[in-house]
Amino acid sequence: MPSHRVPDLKIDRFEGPLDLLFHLIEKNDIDIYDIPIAEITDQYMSFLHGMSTPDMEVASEFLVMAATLIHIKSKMMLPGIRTGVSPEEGEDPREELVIRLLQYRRCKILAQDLRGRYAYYAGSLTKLPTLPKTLEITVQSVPQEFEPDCFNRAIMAVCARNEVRFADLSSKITHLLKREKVSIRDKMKAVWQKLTEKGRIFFHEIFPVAETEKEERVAGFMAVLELLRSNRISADQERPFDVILLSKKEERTRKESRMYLKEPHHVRKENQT
Amino acid sequence: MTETPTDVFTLSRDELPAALEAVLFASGDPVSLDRICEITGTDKETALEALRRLTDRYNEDPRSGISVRRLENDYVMCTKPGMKSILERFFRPRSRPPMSQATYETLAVIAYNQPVTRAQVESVRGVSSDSIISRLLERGWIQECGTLDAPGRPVLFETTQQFLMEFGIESVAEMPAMDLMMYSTIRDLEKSLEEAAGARDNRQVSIEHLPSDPDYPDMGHL
Amino acid sequence: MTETPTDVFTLSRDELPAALEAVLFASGDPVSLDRICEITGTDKETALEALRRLTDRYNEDPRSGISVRRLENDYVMCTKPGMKSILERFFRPRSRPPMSQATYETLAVIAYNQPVTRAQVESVRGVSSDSIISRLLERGWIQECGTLDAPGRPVLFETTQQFLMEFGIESVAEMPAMDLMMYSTIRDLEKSLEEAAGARDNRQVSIEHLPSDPDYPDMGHL
Repeated sequence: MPSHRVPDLKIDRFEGPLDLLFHLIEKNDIDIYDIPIAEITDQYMSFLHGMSTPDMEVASEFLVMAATLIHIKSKMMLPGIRTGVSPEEGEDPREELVIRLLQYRRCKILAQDLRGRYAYYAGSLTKLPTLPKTLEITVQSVPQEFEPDCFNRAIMAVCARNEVRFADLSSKITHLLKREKVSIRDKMKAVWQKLTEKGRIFFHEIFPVAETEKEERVAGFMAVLELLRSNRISADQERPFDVILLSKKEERTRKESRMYLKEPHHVRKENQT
Repeated sequence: MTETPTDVFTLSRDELPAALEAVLFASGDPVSLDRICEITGTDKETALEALRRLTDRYNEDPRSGISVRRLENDYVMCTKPGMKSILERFFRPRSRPPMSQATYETLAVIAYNQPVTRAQVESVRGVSSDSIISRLLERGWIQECGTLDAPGRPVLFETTQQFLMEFGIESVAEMPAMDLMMYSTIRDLEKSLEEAAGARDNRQVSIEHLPSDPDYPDMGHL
Repeated sequence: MTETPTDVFTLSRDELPAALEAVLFASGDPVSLDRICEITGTDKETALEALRRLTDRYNEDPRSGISVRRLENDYVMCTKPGMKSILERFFRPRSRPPMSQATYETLAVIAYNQPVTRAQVESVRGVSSDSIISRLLERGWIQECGTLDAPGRPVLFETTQQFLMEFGIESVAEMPAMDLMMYSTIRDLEKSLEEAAGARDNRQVSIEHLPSDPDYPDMGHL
C-alpha cells in the first residue's frame, strides 16, 4: 500500500465523494470486493484534511462519506466479522459501500459512452420541413372547435386562482408585519421610557436616521402608533415627511379623553397591554 | 475544428458523393456550383461529374421519392413530381385536438383585457403564456394590434372576428364583469401589497402613508 | 383531393418505398409509424418492413450522406454522423459549451433508469444534481414526465426524442436499466451476473458490459 499522503489532488477534480473513493481504489489497485477499509479511510481522511473548498455543500458531501467510512471501519473492528464475502459469513459492513461504488463505476462507464455517442452523432442534421406551398399543395385549414362552456369555466378558474393568489400574498405580508410586533413591543417601551424622562421628544431623536436601520425606525413608528392608539402619548406632524413631535399625556388627561372617546375597543386593547 | 478551416480540408474522391448529398439535403434550398466547389474543395469539373452521378442515381431509382435537380447553376434536392398525391395526404390537415383549459384561459384573459400585452396576460394568469399565445395567433383566435407605448414597445393582442363569430357577439356583451380577470385589478392588488411589504424597508414613513392592516384595525383612522 | 380521403387511396408495393422516402424528406421532422401507415394506407408490418429496407439502403450506401433513423416510434431522415465536418463548412457551426463529466453522469443515470427522480440520481452519484438537471432540461435532453406516487410527490424525469437523436439511440429499450440499483447485496448481484453469463454463452459478463451497437464505431477511434 503506498503512502498515506495524497498530494496534488484538488477537490474540484472529483465529481463527489464516490469519485474520490473510486480514484483511491483504482490508484491503489484494490479489489473492489475486498476493500482494506482502514487504509482507504486513512487516505480519504488525509485528502479531506488537505482540501480547501469554499463550498460548504460540496464539503459536506465529502464529510458524509468520511463518516460512513469511519462507521464501517469501526464495525470491521468488532469481533466476529472477517473480511471477504462468502455466503456462510454474516453481513459484511462494506457491502453497501461496494454496491454504491459499483453503481457509480457503471454510471461513469455509461457516461463515458454517452459522451462518445454525443461527439459522434450530434452533428447529424435534419432538413427544415418542406412547405406545402413550394410543392404547390394548398392546405385547407381545419376549424378549431370552440366550446363556450370551456371558455366560461376558464374565466372562473382564472378568477378563483387569483383570489387564492392574492389572499396568500396578503396573508404573507400580514405575517411579516406580525413578526415585527415583538420588536414593536420593545420599541413601545423605549419610546415610553424616553418620554417619561423628557416629556417631549422628536421621533427622529429616538430613532436617528443615520444611526438606526429602516426596520427599526418602522418598528419605532409602529410603536408610536400603538401608544397613540392607547392614548398614552400625542404626536404632532405639520405635514407628511415633516418632523414628528411626541409628547406624553398626563394620567388625568388620558382618563378624561378615554371616557370622552368611549371606545370599548381601545379599552380592551389597553387592558391587554 | 481547425482555426483555418478553408485550407486544410480535403475530401477524397470516394467521399465526395456522400458529402454532396449531405450538403444538398441539409440545405433544403438550392446550392450554387461555386459554393459546392468551395465547400468540398474540388474543381468544377470534378464537382459537376459527381453531381451528374448523384442526379442520375436519385432520378433513375424508382425506389426513391427524391430527386436532385439542376436550376441554372444551382442544385437542389426535392421530392419527385410523382410524389405530389402522397404529400397531399401528408399535408392534409387533421382534425385538431380540443383546446386545453390553459388555452381557453389565455383567450379569456385576452378577451377581457384587449388590447393587452404578453406580460399583462402573464400577470393575470400568474403563469407564462407565451407558447399558448403563439398557438392562438396561429389558429386565428387573436391577432396583433399595434404596440404599447412603453419601454421595449411590447406587442398588443386582441381577439379576432373569428373569435366573435364562434363565441357569438351576444355572448361577448354578456361576459360577466370580473374584477379578478382584469389586469388593472391585478396590478392594483400587486401594487398595494408591494407597498404594504415595502413599508418595512423602502419608504420614508409618514402618518398618511401607513398600510392598513387587519391586526391594527385603528391605523386607518389615524 | 377526394372527398373520402381515407379509403380510396392505395399504393402498390412498388410505390411504397418512394412514397415513404418522399414523406420523410418533405417532413424534415420525425414522422410516427402510425402516421406513415395512415398516409400510405398500409398496415404496420408492411410499413415496418419498407422502413427497414429504406433504412438499410441509406445507411449501408457509402455514396450516401443521408441516413434514416428510428427514434422510438418515429422515423427521421438526417445526415450521417460522418458528414459533420463538411456540414460545418457549409453552415456556420454552432459552438456549444462542452458538457462536463458530471453532466454525462447525470444523463446516464436518467437515461438508464427512466423515469427517475432527482433523489435517485443523487443516490447513484452521491452528490447534489440540481443545477445539472436544470442544464439537461435546458439542453432538451430530458423532460419532466409526471410525479412519483410517494411522499412529496417528487418529479420524474425521462429522456427526450432530441436525446435519442443527438446520441444515436433508436429506443430507450436499448438501454437496460443500471441493474445495480436493483440489488441490495453483492451476492444477489453476482448471482444475477452469473445467470446472465450463463444465458449468453460462457462469456464473462461484467458490470462494464454495454449494449452493443453495430452502427456505432469503436470508441477508441473517436
